Amino acid sequence: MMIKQFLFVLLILVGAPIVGGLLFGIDRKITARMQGRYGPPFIQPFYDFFKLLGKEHIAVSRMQFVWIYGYLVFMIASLVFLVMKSDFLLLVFLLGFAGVCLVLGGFSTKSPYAHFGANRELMQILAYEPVLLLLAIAIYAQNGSFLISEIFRQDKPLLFTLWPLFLAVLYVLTIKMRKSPFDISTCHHGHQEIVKGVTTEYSGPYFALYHLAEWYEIILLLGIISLFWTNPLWVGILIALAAFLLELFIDNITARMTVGWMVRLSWSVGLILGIINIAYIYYTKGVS
Amino acid sequence: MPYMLPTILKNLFTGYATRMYPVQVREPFENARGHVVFLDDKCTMCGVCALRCPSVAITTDKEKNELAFYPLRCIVCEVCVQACPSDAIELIYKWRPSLYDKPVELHKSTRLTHLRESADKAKEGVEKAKD
Amino acid sequence: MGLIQRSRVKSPWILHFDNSSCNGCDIEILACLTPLYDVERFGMVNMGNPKHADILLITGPVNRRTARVLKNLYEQVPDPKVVVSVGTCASTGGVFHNCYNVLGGVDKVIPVDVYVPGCSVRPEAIIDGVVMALQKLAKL
Amino acid sequence: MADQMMAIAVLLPVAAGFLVLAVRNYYARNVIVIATAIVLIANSILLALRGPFTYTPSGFDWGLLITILDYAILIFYLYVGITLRNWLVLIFALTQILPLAYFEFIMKAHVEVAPAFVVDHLALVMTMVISIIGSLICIFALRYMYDHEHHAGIEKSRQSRFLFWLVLFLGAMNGLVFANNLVWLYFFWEVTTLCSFQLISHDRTKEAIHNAARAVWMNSTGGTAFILAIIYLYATQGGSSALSMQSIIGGGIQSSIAVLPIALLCYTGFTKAAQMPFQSWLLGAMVAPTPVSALLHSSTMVKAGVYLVLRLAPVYAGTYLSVIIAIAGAFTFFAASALAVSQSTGKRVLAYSTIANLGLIIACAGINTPLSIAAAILLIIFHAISKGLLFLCAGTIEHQIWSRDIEDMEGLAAKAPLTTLITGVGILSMFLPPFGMLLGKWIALEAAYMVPLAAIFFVLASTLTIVFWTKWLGRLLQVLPKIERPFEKLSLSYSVPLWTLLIGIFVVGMGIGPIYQNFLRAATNDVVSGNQIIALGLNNLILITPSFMQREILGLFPVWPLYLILIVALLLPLMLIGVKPKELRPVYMCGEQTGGTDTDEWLAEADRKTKFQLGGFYYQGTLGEKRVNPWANAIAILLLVIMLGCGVIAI
Repeated sequence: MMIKQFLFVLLILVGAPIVGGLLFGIDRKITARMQGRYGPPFIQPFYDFFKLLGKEHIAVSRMQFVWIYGYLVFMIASLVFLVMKSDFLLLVFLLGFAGVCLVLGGFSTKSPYAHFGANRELMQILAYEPVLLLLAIAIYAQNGSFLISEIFRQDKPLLFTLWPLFLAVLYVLTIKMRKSPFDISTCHHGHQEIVKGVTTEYSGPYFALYHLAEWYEIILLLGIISLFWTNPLWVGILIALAAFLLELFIDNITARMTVGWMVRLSWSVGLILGIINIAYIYYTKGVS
Repeated sequence: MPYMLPTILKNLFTGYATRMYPVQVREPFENARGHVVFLDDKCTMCGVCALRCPSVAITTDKEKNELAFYPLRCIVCEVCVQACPSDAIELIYKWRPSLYDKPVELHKSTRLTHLRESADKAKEGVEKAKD
Repeated sequence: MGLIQRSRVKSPWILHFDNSSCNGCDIEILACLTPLYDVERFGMVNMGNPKHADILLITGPVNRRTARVLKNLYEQVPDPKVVVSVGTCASTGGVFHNCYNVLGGVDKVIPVDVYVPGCSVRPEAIIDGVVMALQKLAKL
Repeated sequence: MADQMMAIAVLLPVAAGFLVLAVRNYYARNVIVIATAIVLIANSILLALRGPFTYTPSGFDWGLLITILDYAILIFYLYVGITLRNWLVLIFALTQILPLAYFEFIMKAHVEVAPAFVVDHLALVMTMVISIIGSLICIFALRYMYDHEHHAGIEKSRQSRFLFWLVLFLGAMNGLVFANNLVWLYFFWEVTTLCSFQLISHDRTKEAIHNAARAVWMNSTGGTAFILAIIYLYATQGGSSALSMQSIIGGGIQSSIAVLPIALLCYTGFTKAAQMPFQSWLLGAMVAPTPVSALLHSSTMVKAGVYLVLRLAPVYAGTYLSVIIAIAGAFTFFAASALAVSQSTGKRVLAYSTIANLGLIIACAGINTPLSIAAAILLIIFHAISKGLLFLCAGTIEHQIWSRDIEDMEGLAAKAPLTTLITGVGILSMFLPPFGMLLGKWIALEAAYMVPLAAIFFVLASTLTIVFWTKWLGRLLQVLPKIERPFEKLSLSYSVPLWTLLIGIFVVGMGIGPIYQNFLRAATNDVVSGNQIIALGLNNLILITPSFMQREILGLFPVWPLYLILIVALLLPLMLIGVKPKELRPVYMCGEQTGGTDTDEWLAEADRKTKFQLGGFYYQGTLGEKRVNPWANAIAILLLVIMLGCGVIAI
């Protein structure tokens, strides 16, 4: 049993970046098509990744590498938590630590652009973290446990009761995928107003690590979304993929917004959705 | 924002506007400033082009019968083409291929050679006639 | 050709630097990114940051002020890197060659790998130039 | 044996304090303080190993002594009020003296409460926190005060006076947590207020005295409420059991009658724990030398307020009062976290963070399930360690750069890598997994299910917490590219407390499983179930071990894997990744940097060399004190009024 689970986790850990990279390739291709372009090949992210691995090591400070490793490892750890069906709240905290690592990586250089990016990334954490924590609380309210395995044990999908939070999580997904209108701290498109935001000072292999972490992150986020329909799981995965496609549309029809706008929107709409949702669960289930 | 939606949907389902360049090459337009070529058989090494060139891409040496053209200095302004009295410079509409180094094109005017040869012959003829 | 070499050819990221160009060539570089030419087909992305770039596309003649900046940027690009001078002015100084503050072509400051002639260069020529640069990059 | 240990915990600091006051030699004083610290630490550990007991001192009329000292302290406040012409201090001193006189002379309530001291598991936890962390702070203060006076150029040393109050504080706190008699508890309560007044006003600047006076009058309102609660309890219940803490929490009084005095006592706890709207005295206390702040914030003073609210938890369980306390605490957690974002002074950030975390603890007490009580106790311990460490770090930094401003700490990693490392760990331990504070927060969120509004405040506040800590740590880390950074040398008096607390964070964090099993579960049970000691006797203490607590705290929070992740993520890269000099590049400055990696200059307009200037963001416009304070205070006062109103209505 243990070995089987271990192998499964290992499989996910190896498979996640491959699928994540492909998803990013599809993202670039579809985005190109939406813009009337031909677009790069699907495996373009892997070309980028291996090219970056082969580049020279250059550094600005030693600490920034520590933090990028932290970002990667904490991202992988959160994915492991998801795969092992462990505690959802802890997963959110680990995800928060990953974000903090990225911010500190930006702060640990004396670069104005990285600083700007880091400050904005911090505001992004401020925008998405409450929604994820509210989701955790709502799951607790619904199932009486933060455990993801408990979600799998329920017959009734979470989406039926948690649909307001589902909308809020889509909002989080836009922020975490760094899609317009929230490609604020850094983004996947080449040239942007703050150079490359929080990743400005990363280059070569360390930038490749950042990409790797992003691939894990996309799988993690889609995994969280698929938790909304776990019985059967394939419906949840389809919902997650649909959400992914929706993000591509949102990305291409919106323009970048300001940080303040993002936080205000998140703290008003996102939180109100969350509060309504939790209030609804309390109304239907009652405080124990 | 949603008003962009019809546009991107249209783009998504009606194909792409991209011209697949290396495979699919469009012929250059009429009068496109591609690059200039020197017709050695028309050139008289008069030096007018070198005088008029704004970026000193052409130097001429009539004594040595040598016209040096620096392609990387040429701004394809067509001044030399218009200035050449003997239509020895032509504008090609296709762009000049990229280069790994900075070459110098050396031209020897065949017309000048002919002229000189014929002048020499004439000289010889005159001298023979003198003799 | 190893995996990394192959990836290098497939994923050239560009840093576009304008010395003191008339902006003709810059417009053409941006034209390459438009749907009509779409250089992202070749994995080319226009980066704003030398630390992420592989290829420097440099337009315009070097003047006394930009020479310093150009050198700084070049040093910040991690190896392997290639430099493409785009347009006549970047290659030799072109029509600006004897301006009071112009030093001349880019190769006065940093080594140049590929020269793309033209005034201004056509997008196709830029693509050709980058492809030539990639052939050089593959051998590095 | 128990009475000697008890006496050591309470009276040794007093004796040592007077000794320190008498000794004028710097080194002799150091020896005394260090010896006291070691004895206190050893004593607290022995006490903890010995387990709970009760004790009633005999052979001397201690009650009379305490009454006399009570009046002495209150008359001193009157004196302070008159000399400073601070009418608030005067008024609130009078509001304490008059009811106390009524209680003593008209009600003639010379009650002998037996046992006078009850040392249960919660008290043991508290005394360990107080003795160990407080002692370390005293050791830190030795060198700190020397540097402090040296830097300020003070001729006549007042260090011995400072150390006197500092050491006395520990004794008062120990007495406070042990006391079972409410009148005695009130006495210790007043002693801590007095100590804090003396310590805050130590520098004798106008600002220091003003802030100290504010601390006194705010705490005096709490003291007044305390006396009123005592009088009310005595009048309605009568007899000695009315004033025994154990009988109150054990359900010895009718809970319907108890609500008003309990609300008053909770109000007292709120003032001491500097909950909104009383936060200003704790912020004002920041003018004091840093060891004072460290002591006030981590192990003593504010923890007394939290202790009182937590101790009373079983009495108000299941009432509306409980819900209001939870919401008020959660609101403080939220508002103080938001205010901390806008602060640029290191110590003020720490102060707001303390207020916020105390709010969290009080909210946990208000949520009032076994789980949340466990969370509160865990948070008290972890907060004391982490905050003690951070304040000591702030002091160390202050004595290295002579500034408290976060902006001046920019790039501290280059100047003082060791201090930065310790501070960094301290900061991370405040808000990130796997450290203890997060463990507490995790349990608190789980428990917060009972009070949804509190849960929403928790969510917002814990996110804001991330923002201000990360911002601060980021300022410390910002450095220029460089290879060699030799560690700076720290004086032993600085480094011993710092390293001890740093190791403490990891030891307690990693060992939380066994510590919880052997120690904290019992403390939780002591709190939740009221007076077990009296009901069940000392030796056959039957602990209720709710199985769900054991499962959820120890089974699900994977402590070891999380530490493993931390090591893999940060520690290994920190040790293994090296950077060679030739790999260093200057940062991206649009190519306008002046050259090498060792300079932070760039060429601005007209080729003028200019240094980079990077400042932090403080969001003054949206989260500044001026903007938030009126709202936050209004809501907090409203919550307080509702809280006391609950008590009044319940009659």
